[in-house]
Amino acid sequence: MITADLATVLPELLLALAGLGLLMFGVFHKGDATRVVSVLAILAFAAALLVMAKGDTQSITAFNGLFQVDRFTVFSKGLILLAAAFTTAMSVDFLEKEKIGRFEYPVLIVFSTLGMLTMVSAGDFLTLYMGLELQSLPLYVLAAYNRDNQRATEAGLKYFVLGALASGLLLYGISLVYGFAGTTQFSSLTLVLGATEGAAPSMGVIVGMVFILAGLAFKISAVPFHMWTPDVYEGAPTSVTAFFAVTPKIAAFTLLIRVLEGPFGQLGHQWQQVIVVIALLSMFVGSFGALGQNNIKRLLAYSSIGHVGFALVGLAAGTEMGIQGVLVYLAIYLFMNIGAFAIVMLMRRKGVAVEGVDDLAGLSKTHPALAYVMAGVMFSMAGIPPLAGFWGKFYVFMAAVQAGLWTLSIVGLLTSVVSAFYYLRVIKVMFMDEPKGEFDRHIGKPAKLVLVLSTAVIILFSIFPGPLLSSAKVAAQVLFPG
Amino acid sequence: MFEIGLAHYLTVAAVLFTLGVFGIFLNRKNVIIIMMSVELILLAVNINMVAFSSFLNDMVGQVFAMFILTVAAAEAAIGLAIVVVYFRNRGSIAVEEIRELRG
Amino acid sequence: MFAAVLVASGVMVISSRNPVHSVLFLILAFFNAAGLFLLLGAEFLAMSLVIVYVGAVAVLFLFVVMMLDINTAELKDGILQYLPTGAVIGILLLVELVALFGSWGFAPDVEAIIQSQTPPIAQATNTEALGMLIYTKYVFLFQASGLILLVAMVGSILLTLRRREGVRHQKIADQVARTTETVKLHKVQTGRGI
Amino acid sequence: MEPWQLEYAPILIFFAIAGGVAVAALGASWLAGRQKPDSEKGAPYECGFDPFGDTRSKFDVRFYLVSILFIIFDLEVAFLFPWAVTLGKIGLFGFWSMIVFLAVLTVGFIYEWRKGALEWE
Amino acid sequence: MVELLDGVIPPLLWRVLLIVLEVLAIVLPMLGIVAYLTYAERKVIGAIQLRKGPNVVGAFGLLQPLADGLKLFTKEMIIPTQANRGVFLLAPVLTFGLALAAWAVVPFDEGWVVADINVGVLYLFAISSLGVYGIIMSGWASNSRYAFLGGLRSAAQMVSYEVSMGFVLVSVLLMAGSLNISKVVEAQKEWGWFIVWQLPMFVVFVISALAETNRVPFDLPEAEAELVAGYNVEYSGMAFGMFFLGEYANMILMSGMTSILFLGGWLPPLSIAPFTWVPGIIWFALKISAILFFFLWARATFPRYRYDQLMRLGWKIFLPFTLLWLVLVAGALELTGKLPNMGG
Repeated sequence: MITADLATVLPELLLALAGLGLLMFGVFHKGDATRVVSVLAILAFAAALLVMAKGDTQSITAFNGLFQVDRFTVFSKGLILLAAAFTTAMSVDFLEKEKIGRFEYPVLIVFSTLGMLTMVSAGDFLTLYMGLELQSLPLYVLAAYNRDNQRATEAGLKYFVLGALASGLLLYGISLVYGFAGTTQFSSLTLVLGATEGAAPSMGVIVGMVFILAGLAFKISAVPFHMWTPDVYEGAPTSVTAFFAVTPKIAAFTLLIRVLEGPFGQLGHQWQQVIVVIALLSMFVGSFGALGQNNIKRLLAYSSIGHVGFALVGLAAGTEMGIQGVLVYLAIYLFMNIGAFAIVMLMRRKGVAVEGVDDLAGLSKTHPALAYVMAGVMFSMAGIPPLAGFWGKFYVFMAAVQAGLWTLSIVGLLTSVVSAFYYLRVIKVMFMDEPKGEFDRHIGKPAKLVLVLSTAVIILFSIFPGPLLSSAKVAAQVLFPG
Repeated sequence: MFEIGLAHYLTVAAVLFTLGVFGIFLNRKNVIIIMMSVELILLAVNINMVAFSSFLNDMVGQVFAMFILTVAAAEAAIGLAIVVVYFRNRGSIAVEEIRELRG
Repeated sequence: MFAAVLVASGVMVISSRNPVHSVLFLILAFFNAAGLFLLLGAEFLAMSLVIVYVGAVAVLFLFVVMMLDINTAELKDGILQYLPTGAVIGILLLVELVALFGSWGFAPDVEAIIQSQTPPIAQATNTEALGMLIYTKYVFLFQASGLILLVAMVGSILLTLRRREGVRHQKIADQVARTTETVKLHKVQTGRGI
Repeated sequence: MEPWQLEYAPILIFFAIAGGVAVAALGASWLAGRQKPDSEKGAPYECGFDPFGDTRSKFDVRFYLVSILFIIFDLEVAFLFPWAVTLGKIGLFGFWSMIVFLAVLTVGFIYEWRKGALEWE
Repeated sequence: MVELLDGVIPPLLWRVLLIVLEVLAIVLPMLGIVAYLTYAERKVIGAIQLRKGPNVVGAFGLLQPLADGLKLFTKEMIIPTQANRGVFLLAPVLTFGLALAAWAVVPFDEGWVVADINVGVLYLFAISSLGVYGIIMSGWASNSRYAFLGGLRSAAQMVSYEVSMGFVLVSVLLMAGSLNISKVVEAQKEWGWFIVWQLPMFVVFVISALAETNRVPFDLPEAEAELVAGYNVEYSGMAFGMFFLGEYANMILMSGMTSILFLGGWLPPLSIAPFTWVPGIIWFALKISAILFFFLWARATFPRYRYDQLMRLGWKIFLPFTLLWLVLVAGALELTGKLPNMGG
């Protein structure tokens, strides 16, 4: 029995061992081990990805239902591992340029990723909570990672306080659910709630669910739990921000879907309004908040809030197609953001990193290549038709329309038009304005690779959407048996 | 000599919980107090868990509480570490002075 | 009784002017919580609450409070301006929750499902019952918590530890390694130096 | 209220009495001894000169680190207690699961050691 | 309290009264013993250092402790002007109270225990981990740099040794198989005293006990040389007396724990005719006094440790060693199948 369980958690096991091994290696390694450890960490991610791909993707539960694996989890885990690998790759050069390279950095990332994998395939609130914490604690540390920089530590502090509050809310919700439904396991929870189908579902469960929603909404930085996002994005070292912006969001989002569609599937009506409201607010704040920003990182922060809003639209639809849309959206979001941050990390004059939007001025003349990539990313984020970003929005909104959420989809369109302004502003700055002195030439290999890859995905998706769509569809089907 | 039912425990927990949330939102002076409020919240959760588990006659709640205990301690450790570092850079931990980064 | 003190000390924690005092009240709160746990029959948790929180976490809090030397700050003014709104919200939340708790109970058919849970083993002390679960049924989480603790260690060291220069550490090995070859022994006559 | 819970009643009483005795002793001596407060008596102890600055000045972060490590290991111990009691019942599997747990924390311990978090001067 | 005894109304009062009597029966003698321990200390050390020790007040100075007590009692209690009065006064009370309260779960003989709780060992562990507070609080409250430093130091020190003590406890529990102290002692009937099996743990435990109680050679907190008197510089009169008594009460407690965990509590060394006549409490007392004598002996013999040495000993030697030993014990028991409450 135990061997079977271990086989099920093989990817996680691998990462755990890798983390421990790397920690030991780094601490015994003479001199600065950052680069080596990072490379090894990336290898570990790749290995985990491989193992997962080879393993059969039937729905399995392990450890007495604490842990479950199916196509849905595999899909999001794949995204998470990819994102983790890319961000680690990008960060190596950045850390060295900033002279804050410490070998703990990749190790912490490995552990955090492990936490995400765990929470994604949680089959029980216990697992969910442990995974969540294992993911958050390293993030708190990473946010304050640049410990001599005041803004970084401040970001860490903010992130910690709000994060702790969020997990407090989550826990309180869980405890209520546990008390009023008598179980913490998703499967039996579904049964319990199914049993009360006829009668009105217990008030306690609903309140608990609302608390849980709040907790998770913080993790995906959806309004009204978004206050930390811009500050933390700006304060934390850019490489960390890149990690923040992508990986935890995917994890938390899949978790949200899992929890809402799985155990709380019966309470659809109750949570749908909540999600709708959150989605609306996020889209608003995301698009209007970003207008005034001049710091590129803050801008990206607001845009990510907006994107979360858009993705939530699909969840609000609550249909299989909606979920599929969300998954596709997340995948595309991943590549867009990675591309964007890869460029932000390259923004440095004479070794000093700059983060202003106007610092991009005239990029088309100094670094045409970068400029075009950035333009592509920005267009895609704005959702201009031929590019991937458009399709992401398209599926989500289609789902919403089919589910009859007209207001939501209309507001979504309007806000995305608004958001288009600031994306285009960036492009204008890059192409119209006069150069402000050029950036340092050197671009590391990993950065090049990431940039090429993300642009490729952004452009090619509209030509062959096949693979992504189908896998997302398969993944979504898991949640809607029959 | 009144009979203590589940509701009483839950009420206590709820009060603690709200206190904790207060502590975080209302506190404008120093971070340490905020940390303590977080601890209070977790304490409230634990009380809930244990109360439910004993009334459901089900151990899961207590196991959960044990793990919460563990994680909470770890969280406190990290949080205080961050506070220390922040303090070292800033020379004060008054929340009001966290103006550097505006939302 | 515990409950009352618990709540009272909770209030003091967030309202006390002097951080050190509020830490002490926090400790008091933990004690009462432990008392409640006892009443609920979770004796092991009660004890470990005292050991871990009161014994360890609170010490850490005290250390940090002292280390940061927060001179007794005026908290009141800060609170007062937010109190009204906050109080209203809080009371509402509270009332709702409390109202909730009255309605605790299950639909009969639900009972059936819940019974298939993990009841505590008969004639085993609370501690044993806990032990039976943690290390077998919940191994996975047990290991996860191990990792969390590890991360906590690494993180806090990474953040706070700084190597300081010019520190002389005692090298026991070298001291022990000294033999008559490395040490010159003199026979000193009384009244005459070396 | 199970019988074993009643066993805790004495402890409560014990605390009450022990505290009572202590306070009583203090209070009594407070009355017995004649108190003559005096600014010089009240001044903090120094070698002759008046104290300069506030005493509660910042201190070495090591104290903080020690308490962190203490927390971690204290939790380890807290997990060990039930294990020790039930080892007979949970058999080899339980045994190995604890060994793994300890191994993980030992890795952390080695890390600290190498990092010199345990060095004092 | 009300909830605690809920449901046992009629015998309630009697119970409480009985308990109160039991408690007093422990506390009051304890005070006397503590007082005379100080006397014993001076006599023993005197003897070791070829001095007479107290011999003026009463025959052989037997009344010395009372005299001291009276002196402390009537002395003025100075509270420094910059101190936080509340905390300043709470600290000694706490130290002393805890030292007494721990005795609630200690069995003096078969069934002679006030509170026979299931998690007695944990309770003792918890209490001893609370001892830190008295010291930190006093050090902080009295707002004098010596006190502050002393307090911090001794806090860190106690904390460091707490861990290894925990491991020692666990490795004993492995053999006892219960957290109930009486059962721990019972277990030593079939095993024989645990000291036989776990001699190294015994050594570690005793040394840690020295460190926990801030006794020589680990009395850095009150290192006269650097810190004049450590955390209780500012204390005088009865407040100081409390600390003083608390320290000795803790010593006795620690010796009690040692004899329970390793020397089979009230059990006679061999359960054969001559030994079994002697009542268990006598054995218990004898064992305790033996260990106490060791404490005094150590004080008379060893020089003070340096702080870094102290920390190294705690973290780098005791901790790994006890952990290793713990694993070994567990493994051995697991293999030989000698584990308590096997099967099920």
